Amino acid sequence: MQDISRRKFLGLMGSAAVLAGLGVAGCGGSGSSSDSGSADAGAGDSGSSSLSGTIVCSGATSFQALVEDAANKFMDANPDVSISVTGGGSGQGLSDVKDGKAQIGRSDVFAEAKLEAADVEKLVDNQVAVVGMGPIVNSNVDVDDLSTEQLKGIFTGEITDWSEVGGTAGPIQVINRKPGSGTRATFEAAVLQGATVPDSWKPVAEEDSSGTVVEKVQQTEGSISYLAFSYYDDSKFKALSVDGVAPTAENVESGDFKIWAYEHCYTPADADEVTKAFIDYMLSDEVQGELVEKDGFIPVSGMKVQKDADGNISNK
Amino acid sequence: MTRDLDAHAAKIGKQDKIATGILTLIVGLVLALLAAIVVYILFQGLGKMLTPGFLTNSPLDDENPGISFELFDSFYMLLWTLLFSVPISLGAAIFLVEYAPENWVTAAAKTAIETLSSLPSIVVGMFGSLFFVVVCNFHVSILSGALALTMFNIPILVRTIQQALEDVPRSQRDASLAMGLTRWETTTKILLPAAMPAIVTGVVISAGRVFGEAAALIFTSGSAPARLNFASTNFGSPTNPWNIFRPAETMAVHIWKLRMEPSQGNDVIAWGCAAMLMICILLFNVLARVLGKALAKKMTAE
Amino acid sequence: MTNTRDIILTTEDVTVTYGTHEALHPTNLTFAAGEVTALIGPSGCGKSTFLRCLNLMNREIPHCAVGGHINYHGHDINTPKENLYELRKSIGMVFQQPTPFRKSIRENILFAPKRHGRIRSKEQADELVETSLKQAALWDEVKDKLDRSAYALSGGQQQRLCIARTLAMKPDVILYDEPCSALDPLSTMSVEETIRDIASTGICEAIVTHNMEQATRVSDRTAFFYVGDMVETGPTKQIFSNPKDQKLVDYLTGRFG
Amino acid sequence: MAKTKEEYKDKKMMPKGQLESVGLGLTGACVAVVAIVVVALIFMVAQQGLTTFFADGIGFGSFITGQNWIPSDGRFGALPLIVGSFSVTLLSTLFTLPIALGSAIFVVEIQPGFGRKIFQPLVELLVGIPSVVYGLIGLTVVNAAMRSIFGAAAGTGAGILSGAIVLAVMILPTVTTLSIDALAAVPNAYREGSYALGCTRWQTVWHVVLKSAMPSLMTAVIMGMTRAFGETLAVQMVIGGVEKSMPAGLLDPAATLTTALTSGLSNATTGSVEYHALWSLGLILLAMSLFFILIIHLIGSKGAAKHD
Repeated sequence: MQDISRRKFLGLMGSAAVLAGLGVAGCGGSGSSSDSGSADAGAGDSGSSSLSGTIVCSGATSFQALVEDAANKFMDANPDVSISVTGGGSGQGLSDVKDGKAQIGRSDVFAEAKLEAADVEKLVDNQVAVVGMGPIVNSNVDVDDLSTEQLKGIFTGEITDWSEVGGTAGPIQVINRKPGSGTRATFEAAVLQGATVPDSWKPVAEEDSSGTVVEKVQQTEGSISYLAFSYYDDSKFKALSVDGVAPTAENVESGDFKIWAYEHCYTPADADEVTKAFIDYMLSDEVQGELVEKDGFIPVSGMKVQKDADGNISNK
Repeated sequence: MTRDLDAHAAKIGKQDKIATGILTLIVGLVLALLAAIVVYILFQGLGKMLTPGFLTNSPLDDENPGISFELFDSFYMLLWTLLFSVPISLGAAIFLVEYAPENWVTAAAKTAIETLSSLPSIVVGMFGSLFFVVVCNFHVSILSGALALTMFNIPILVRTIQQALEDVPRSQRDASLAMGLTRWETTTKILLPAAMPAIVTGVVISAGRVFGEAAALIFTSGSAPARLNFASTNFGSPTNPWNIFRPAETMAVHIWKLRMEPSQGNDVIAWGCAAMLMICILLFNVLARVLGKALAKKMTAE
Repeated sequence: MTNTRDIILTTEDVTVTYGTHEALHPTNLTFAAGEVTALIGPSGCGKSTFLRCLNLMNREIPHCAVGGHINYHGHDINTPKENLYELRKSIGMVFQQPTPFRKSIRENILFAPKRHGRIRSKEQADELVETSLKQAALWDEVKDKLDRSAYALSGGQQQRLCIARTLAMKPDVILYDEPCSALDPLSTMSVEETIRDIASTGICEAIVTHNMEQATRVSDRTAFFYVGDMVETGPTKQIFSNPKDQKLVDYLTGRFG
Repeated sequence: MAKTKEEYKDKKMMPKGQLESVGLGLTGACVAVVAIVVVALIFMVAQQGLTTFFADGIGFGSFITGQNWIPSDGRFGALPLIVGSFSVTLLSTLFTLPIALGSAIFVVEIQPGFGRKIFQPLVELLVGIPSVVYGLIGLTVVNAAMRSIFGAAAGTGAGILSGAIVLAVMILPTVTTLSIDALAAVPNAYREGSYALGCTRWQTVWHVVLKSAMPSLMTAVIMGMTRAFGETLAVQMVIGGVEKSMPAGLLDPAATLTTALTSGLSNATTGSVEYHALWSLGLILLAMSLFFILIIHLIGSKGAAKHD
């Protein structure tokens, strides 16, 4: 109750600002809000013996389901905690946690790729899972394996026909993801290896989401795209192996399959009790051992290789 | 000469017939298109919609996810939107019809409302995501969403109410003013009751439009199903359904969201949701007309 | 019907301008208690405009300015300070179209008195409804259906209801703006009778009409308007039997109108 | 002055003048709230959108005329998006216009009873169908149709043509309803005059009714275009979303200002150049809405001048 009345107060302040026309001036000053996060206010509701509070977790949609599942279990165990898991994309997640609008910001890319170095320093990177991703094609395409070089050719527009990579002749319909997407960033980092895409070439579609990618690949003759393992579905499309390595969790863990990324849960350096507890839970065996694999991700603990923010891979 | 005239008469007569034929065909096409759209949606989604549990199960249910939270959120969001937009629109419309002095203030107000009516809903959503969510500090919440929808709804409502008020005969207004009554009394006691059927119809039809809006909501009220606990009594908790400071996902946003995440069975749920949305909107339209007619009847038979 | 009666309203050089167009040139007229004054003339001559000055209804029209003095009980009401609402309680108006509100007959009568805070008891309300309707000669026709919608009445009855509604405000002036032009001859007769009856109670009345017979039937004095000018005024009998101005002669003989 | 004043000592009621001020205040406040929110919106969009040009150092000219929208490379050329928006808008208007106008003529001139009572309410139902549902249908029906008609040339079926077709259906009710109103507003005397001269119905419609309704018809079209220009999710689902370079043909996947906004906002972090550039797109959308309003006003005043 305390929480809502405080917010109501803020709300009234906001409305008053609108009425006075001050809201206009107010927004001009600063783009970010200075809210300290509602968890503190919520935590004051009851005693400090058991966990209570509110966590807002926004950001990347690619592992939203995983976090939701974990959050539901966590809330079942801690009835006074409420976690609201919202989407918005990696950019939004990082902005929200940076601006204090969320306690956890999900991202499928390193924060270094999107935020200023000064802002990154204020955040803690919690890598909660690894996601492997690989090329997928329409079920009618009679190619089962592509080399990294061939993928590079296809995704830069140099290779345009399936006959050039050993399949039956027919145009290659490239379905890409939006430039800002973490999946695309990961895929391009591993496949293009620094090669630039000429301005003159473009794919037949740039999709916002894995959902539309699945649909388009399934429906479009001769299409190719890429997708996280968690979305793999043999009934809808065909997953390719790369350089002869099959897209499996084991191959990612061993470092043989190169296209993968961390799923990050960024928290502020001074995160509150509840948030820390939830992150600990995310990294516990209960989540890592069960949920992560169930949802199609790879536990970080099993990885034999690691990646840094610049994309350099090293053995653990 | 006469023959030419006859030929001409025959020609224009034929022209008239052909034109009528083409026009009839066009109208037939439009009706067929409408029927096709409605039938297609129902064909794709009705089966899922009528599956037991679809309308009552939580979207987070593992076995048989439903849309109960989305259904609730859609109506709850609509409720708040109407609570905000109806009084404001009513006031603005009354001002414009009854008080508006002919000066730059009125002109500016009219332009403002017109601007609002032509704004793309994504721009309203963007503005909301900065203004309501950040500047007013309402967070991504039902409140922010309802306020964004209010901006979207106000111009539609103002125009409807303005029209309804203007359609009340001028003489009613004069008669009341001539008895020494204020414009305020005239409007609230004479004009509004007389315009009520048209206003109610307008409000319900606008509700249908609000109900289906998604673009303005994605960045203001969120696009993830909230975990709702209908037994919750803590109104500050994000799981409390009545808490307007919690994020929410309406049916329209849910459809958009489901297309984005390719989990098994999502497309079927999306179509089920679309069918439900469609039926709600059909009901709104029917309700609008029935209510309007009933009110008008009640008033004249009083 | 001579000058012994109390003068209630006098206009001194009253003008009406819409924007820059002067629709009514300076007009001087007096209205006395218990008298009916008819304002006649071809359409668009300014007679309705003039009538609407008398209870300041022209103030409701944008860009309409009224000049000159309007003396009501010897006090100039054409000033910005004048309390419109008080004034209109005493100077009632009946319009061309019958304009009952979408309410019951009783509520139509009581609507304004209630809003002016004049109704303090049910008995008083009932009495006011009865006396007003009786004065408007409508009581016998509607006394059993006071709670029915006013729209169930005939056109003539509706117009008399509007008169009753005005009477319920206890005005001492009633202005009629072509009250019969939307009515059939029988209804017209009953409304005219009502107007005469009301005059006999000492109320001052003014009626705009383009029906010259009506003017002769109901009025004591007549004023003739032509293209924004009040051309001639005098006792009704004199105006119709012995017109002086050529324009009035032409009008009366049907040359135009 | 009022002799009745003593008779009825007024009950405790708010003086009329004061009551009127209350009414004026209350309703005026509503208008003021709306106006302030609109001003705030314009201010905020402009402030955020102009940052791109003033603080982030991107030239307005190169923003508008740049042919590549690749935010990840720091390349912000909005021309492909502007071209995308205009092509779907114009194309959909082109598709809708004959159908809307034909229906309106039928409703007003041929079968007014059926038209007003049955046809118009049914068409207005189309307005109520949510844009995501249109998108869903577009995705399954229109895109598939494109693929089966044009084969590999259509790619996934997503493209400008698909977007325009979906939009055409979406703006059909707006344009139809407004056209009906426009035609119905033509005084009957005009028609009777034409019939009296022995003209057929078609001649009357073509030479008399359409001509005198022209300003209102143009307004109807502009209103439809406004809606098409601002439509977001339905288009996003069917147009392909390729923002990086100029569309080369009707079957080419493309993006519009609105679709680039929706997909970009979730990936951009607040305060970044990309974020500001997206607001600049919002600013262009805002400017276009204002421009459409201006045109409607110009048509209105021109029409009025003609009638004087």
